[in-house]
Amino acid sequence: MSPALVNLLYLAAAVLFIVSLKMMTHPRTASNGNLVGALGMLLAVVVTLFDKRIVSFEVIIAGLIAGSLFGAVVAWRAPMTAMPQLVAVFNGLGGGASALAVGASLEETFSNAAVKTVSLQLSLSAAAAALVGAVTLTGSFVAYAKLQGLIDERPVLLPARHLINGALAAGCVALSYWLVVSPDSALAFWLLIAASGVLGVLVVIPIGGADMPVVISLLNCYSGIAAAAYGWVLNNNALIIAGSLVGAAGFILTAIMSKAMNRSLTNIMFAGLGTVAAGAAESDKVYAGRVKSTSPDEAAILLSAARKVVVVPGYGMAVAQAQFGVHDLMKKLEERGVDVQFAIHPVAGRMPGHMNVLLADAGIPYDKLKEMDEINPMFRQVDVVLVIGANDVVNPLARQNDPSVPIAGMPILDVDQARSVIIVKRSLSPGFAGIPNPLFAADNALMLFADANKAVLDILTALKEQ
Amino acid sequence: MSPALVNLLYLAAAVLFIVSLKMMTHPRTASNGNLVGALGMLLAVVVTLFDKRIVSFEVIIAGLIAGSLFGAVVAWRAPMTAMPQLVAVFNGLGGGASALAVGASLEETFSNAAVKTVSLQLSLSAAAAALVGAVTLTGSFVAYAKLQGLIDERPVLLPARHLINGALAAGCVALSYWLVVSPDSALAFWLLIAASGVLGVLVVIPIGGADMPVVISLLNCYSGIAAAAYGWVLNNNALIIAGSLVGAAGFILTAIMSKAMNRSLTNIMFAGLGTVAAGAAESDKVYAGRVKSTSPDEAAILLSAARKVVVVPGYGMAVAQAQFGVHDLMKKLEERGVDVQFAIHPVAGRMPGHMNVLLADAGIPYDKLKEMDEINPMFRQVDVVLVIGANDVVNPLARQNDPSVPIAGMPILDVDQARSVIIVKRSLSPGFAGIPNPLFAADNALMLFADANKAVLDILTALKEQ
Amino acid sequence: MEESVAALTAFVLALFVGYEVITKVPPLLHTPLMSGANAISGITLVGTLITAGMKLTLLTTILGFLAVAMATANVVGGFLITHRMLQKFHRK
Amino acid sequence: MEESVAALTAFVLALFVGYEVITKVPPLLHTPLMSGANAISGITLVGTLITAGMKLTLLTTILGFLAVAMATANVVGGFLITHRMLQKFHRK
Ligand SMILES: NC(=O)c1ccc[n+]([C@@H]2O[C@H](COP(=O)([O-])OP(=O)(O)OC[C@H]3O[C@@H](n4cnc5c(N)ncnc54)[C@H](OP(=O)(O)O)[C@@H]3O)[C@@H](O)[C@H]2O)c1
Ligand SMILES: NC(=O)c1ccc[n+]([C@@H]2O[C@H](COP(=O)([O-])OP(=O)(O)OC[C@H]3O[C@@H](n4cnc5c(N)ncnc54)[C@H](OP(=O)(O)O)[C@@H]3O)[C@@H](O)[C@H]2O)c1
Repeated sequence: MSPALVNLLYLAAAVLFIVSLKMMTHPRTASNGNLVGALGMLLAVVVTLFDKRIVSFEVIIAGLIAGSLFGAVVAWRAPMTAMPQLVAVFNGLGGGASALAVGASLEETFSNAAVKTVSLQLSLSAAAAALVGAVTLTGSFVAYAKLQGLIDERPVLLPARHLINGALAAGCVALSYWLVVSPDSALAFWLLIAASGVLGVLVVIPIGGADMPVVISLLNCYSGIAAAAYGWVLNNNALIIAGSLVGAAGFILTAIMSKAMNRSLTNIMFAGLGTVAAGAAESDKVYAGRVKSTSPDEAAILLSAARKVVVVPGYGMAVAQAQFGVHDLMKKLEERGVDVQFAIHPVAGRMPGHMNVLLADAGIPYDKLKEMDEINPMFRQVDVVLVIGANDVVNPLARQNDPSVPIAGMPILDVDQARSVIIVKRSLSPGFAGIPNPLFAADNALMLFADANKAVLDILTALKEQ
Repeated sequence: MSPALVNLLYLAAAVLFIVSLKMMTHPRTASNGNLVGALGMLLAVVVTLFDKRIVSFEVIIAGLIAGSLFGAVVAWRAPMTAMPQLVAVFNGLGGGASALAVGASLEETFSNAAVKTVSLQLSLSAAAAALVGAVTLTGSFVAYAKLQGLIDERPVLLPARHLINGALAAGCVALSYWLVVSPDSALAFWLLIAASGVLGVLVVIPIGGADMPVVISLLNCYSGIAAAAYGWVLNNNALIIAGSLVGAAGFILTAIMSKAMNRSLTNIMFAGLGTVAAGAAESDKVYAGRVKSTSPDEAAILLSAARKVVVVPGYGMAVAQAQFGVHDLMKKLEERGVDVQFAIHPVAGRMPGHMNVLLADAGIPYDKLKEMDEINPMFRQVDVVLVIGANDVVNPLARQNDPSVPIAGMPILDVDQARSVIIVKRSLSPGFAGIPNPLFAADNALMLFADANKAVLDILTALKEQ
Repeated sequence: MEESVAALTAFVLALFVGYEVITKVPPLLHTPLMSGANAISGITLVGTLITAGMKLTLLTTILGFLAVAMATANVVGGFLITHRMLQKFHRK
Repeated sequence: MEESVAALTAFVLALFVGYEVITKVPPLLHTPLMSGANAISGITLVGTLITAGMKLTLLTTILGFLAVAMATANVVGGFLITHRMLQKFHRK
C-alpha cells in the first residue's frame, strides 16, 4: 500500500474512535459505539499488517494469539464488581507493552554493528516510554492488588516516603538524561525501566483503596499521552489522535472525581487519606441517644404503604452485592403499585458510574436511575427513601461551610426532605470521609442495622408474608 | 521565519479561533471571545507578512487600509436591525476576494513567459474558487438588496427558471472542465466567474425575503469550505481549520433554521415560498365574528393588574422597531411590582437569535429572555401574555398533524394556556407561513390592532395616566 | 500526497471540533455567532496577502489590491459588527 | 520539523474533540467510558506490531512477542469488558 493510502486508513480508524466516543454519550447507542471503536482498532491493525515495514509475521501472530486469549478469558470471567481493577490491569499491560516495544527498537539498533548512534527522536521517545510505561505498569498492578484485596487497601505510609520518592524521581531524570545525551548502550534504558517501576509502586502504595479509581483514571490519561508521543515518533496519526482522545478522557474523569469529592488531585495523591478514624467523642455528640433503629418488618410496612419510594445506593450495596436483592425488592413494590426510583449520586461507590453498572447488571432499567440534579427537587414529594449502604453522599454536614469537614461543599442528595428515611448499614461507623452523619439522628430517620444484602432479603420476605 | 515556526504560529491562530467559538457559548464570555477571534486573525496576518514569500508590500498596505476603512465605516454606521444584510455583504466580499486572488495567481502564471503549464492543484483550486467565490459574491448581494428593500423581497419566479439555471450550471461545469484539462489562458477562468456570478443571482432571486437568513447562512457555510480548500492549495493549517470551523457553523445554523421552520433545505431553496396568500374563505371560517378587539387603555389596565406578564416578541416588533418602547413598558410595569419576562421562540423574527439582539440593543438584560423549553411549562401561571408582532410562533395549528398546514409539527410557545393574551398587530393578515391563526379567536384572546411601536407607546401613556 | 493527508486530517478534526462547539452555542447568541463565524471566514485574507505580495503585471496588481481590500473589509467589518452586537448583551 | 507541526496539529485538535465529546458523556456511562477509553489506548498495539515485525536477535524477538501480547490483551480485554458492561444497560 502507498504511504498516503496507509495514512488515509489510519485517519479513518481515528474517525471511528471519535464516533465511538460520541456514541458513548447515550446508553441506547453506547453498546454499538464500543463495537465501532473495536472496528477502528481492527482497521488500524490490518492496515499496519499490510504496511511494507513488516517483514516477519511469526512473532506477531504468536503475540496476537497469546494476548487475545489472555485478554478474552480474563475479561469474560471477571464479575461486574471487579471492573475497576480489571481496567487497571489492562491499562498496565498497555503501558508495559509500549515500554517493551521501544526497548526492542533500541536493542535492535545497538545490535546492528553498522549503527553506532541512535537518533535523538528514538532516544527521547525511549526515555518517555520507559518512564510512563513502567510507572503505569507497576502502579496499575498495585492498584489492582489493593482493589482485589491482595494487599492491604489502607494507605501504606513509609517513613520519609517523600524523600525516597524524590530521590527516585531525581534518579529517573538522571537516567533519562544519560539515555538521551550519550546513548551508547541500552543499559540506561533498562535501569530507567527498573527505577520507574519502583517509583510506580511507591507512588501508589500510600494512596487509600478508595482513591484507587482516581489513580487508575490518571494512569489511563498518562497512557493516552504516551500513545500520542509514540505516534509522534512513528509519525502515525491513528496513534496521535487516539492517544489524545484517551488523554482527554482520563483527564476529564479524574477531574470529575476530584471535583465531586471536593478534593484536589494533590490531596488525593499525597495526603494518604483513608487512615483517619472519626473521633468517638465527636460522633457521640452527634448521635447521643437520638438514633432510632427499626426492623425489616417495620421497614416492609412503611415501604408498602408508600406511594413514592426512592432508593439511594452507596458503596455498601456494592460491598454486600445487594443489587440483585434490590432488583427483586423493586419488582415486588411495583407489583403493589408503589412508584420506585433510584437516586444516583455522581460519586456514590468508588468509581464514576459505579452504581449504574451494578444496578444495570441486576437488570434495573436505566430510565429509573435519576441523576442528582434531576431528583433533588423531588424529594419533598417522596414518602420513603431507602438508603442502602450510602453515607457521605447523603451527609447534611456537606452543606456547611466548615473547612474542617472533609466533604464541605460537596453537593449531596437531599434525602432529609422526604417524609421518612430508612438507612441500611451495619453500624454507625462512618463512610469514606470518616465523619459522623447527622442524618442518622434526624427525626424522620430510622436505622436498619444489618448487612445490606441480608436487610434487603429480609424486607422482601416480610413483604411476601404481609 | 522558518517554515516550521510559521506553521506553528498558524496553528496558534487556529486554536485562538476555536477558543473564540467556545467563548461564544455564553453571553458573559462571548464579547471577549470575539476579541480572541480577532487576535487570532491578527496573528495569522502578521505571520503571513513576515513569511519569506512576500516581496512587495505597497499593494498589500493599500489594500489593508482601503478594506479596513470600508469595513469599519460600514460596520460602525449600520443600525442593529440591518445585521442580517450586513453579514451578507461582508460574506460576499470575502467570497469575491478569494476568487480574485486565485485569478491573480493564474494571470501571473500565464504572464510568466517561461511557464507554459499550470499545475493541476492550481487549476483545480481556481475552478473551485471561481465557482464558490462568484456565487457567494452575487448571491450575497442579492440577499442584501432584498433585505435592505432595494429590490422586491418577494420571490421573483422567472418562467422556465429551473431550465435556465440547469443550463447555466451545466455551462459552469463545462468551463471548469476546460480550465482544469487544458489551461492555456485565463479566459476560461473569467468566463467561469461570469457564469457563476449570474448563477448566484438567479439562484437567490426566486427565494422570498423571509428565507434570506437561511440563504446567508448557507453561503457562509460555502465560504468556509472554500477557505478550507484554499488552505489545502497553500498547505496552510490556519485556513484549513478556520475554514472547516466556519463550514460547520454555517451548516449547523442552516439546519437549525430549517428544522425550526419545519421545512427542508430543498423546499427553502426551490419552492419559492412567500407568494401564497391565505385563502379568505379559510380565514373567515377561523375568525367568523369570534375575534374580540381591545384598546391601549384596556390593555394598560389588564397589565397593571397582573402579577406575572410574559412578552412574546415577533417579526412585527422588528419591523416596527418597537423594542425601545417595549423596554420602557417593562420598566414601568416593574415599577408597579409586575414580574415581566420575555419568551423567545427559536425562529421568531427572520434570523436565528433575531429577537435577542434587538431586545439586548434596547437594554433588556438577557436573563429576562427565556427560551421556549424553559418558559412553556410556566404559561399556566401567567396572568397576561403580550404578543407583539408575532404570529406563526404562537399559532396552535402547528400542534395538528395535518400535512397541509405548512408549520405542522413546529414547536410553538403555549401562550394560549395563560389567563389572558393580548395580541398587537395591524390586521388579521397572516404571518410568514401564510395561514390563519385560531389563537386570535380564542376566548382568552384580545386583539390590539395597531402598529407595534404605536401600540406600545399608547399603552405606556395610558399606564402613566392611570 | 503525504501533505494532503495531513491537510485532510486537520480538516476532518476541525469539522468535529466545530460541530461539537457550535451545537453548544445557545439560541440567544445565534446572530452574533453567525456574524462571528463570517468574520473568521475572512481568513482567506491570508491567502490574498500571499498573492498580492508577488505583484508583477498591472492586471495582477489591481486584482491583488481588490482581493486584499475585500478580504480586509470582511475581517474588519465582521469582527466589528459582532463586537457591537455583543456589547449590547448584559445582565441586569 | 514540518511533519512535527502536522503531528502537533492533529494532537491539539484531537484534544479539543476529546474534551468536547467526553464532557457530554452522562455519569450513567462513566464506568464504561473509562474502560472503553482504556481499550482505545491499546492503539499502541500498532506500534508494537511495527517493532515486532522486524525481528532480529533473540532478545528483541522475545521483547517484541511480549509487547504484542500485552498490547493485544489490553485491546481485546478492554473492548470485551466494555461490551459486557454495556450489554447490561437497557430500558424498561
Ligand atoms: N465514586 C467515585 O468516583 C469515588 C471515588 C473515590 C472516592 N469516592 C468517595 O466515596 C464515598 C462514596 O460515598 P457512599 O455514600 O457511596 O459510601 P460511603 O460514604 O463510603 O459509605 C459507605 C457505607 O456503606 C456501609 N457499608 C459497608 N459495607 C456494608 C455492607 N456490607 N452492608 C451494609 N452497609 C455497608 C458503611 O457503613 P457500615 O460499615 O456501618 O456498614 C459505610 O458507611 C464519597 O465520600 C466519595 O467521595 C468516590
Ligand atoms: N428566525 C429565523 O431564523 C427565521 C428565518 C426564516 C423564516 N422564519 C419564519 O418567520 C416566522 C417568524 O414568526 P413570527 O411569529 O416572529 O412572525 P410572523 O409569523 O411572520 O408574523 C409577523 C406578524 O407581525 C405583524 N406585523 C408586521 N409588521 C408589523 C408592525 N409594524 N406592527 C405590528 N405588527 C406587525 C404581521 O401582522 P400584520 O401584518 O397584521 O401587522 C405578522 O402577522 C416563522 O414562520 C419562521 O418560520 C424565521
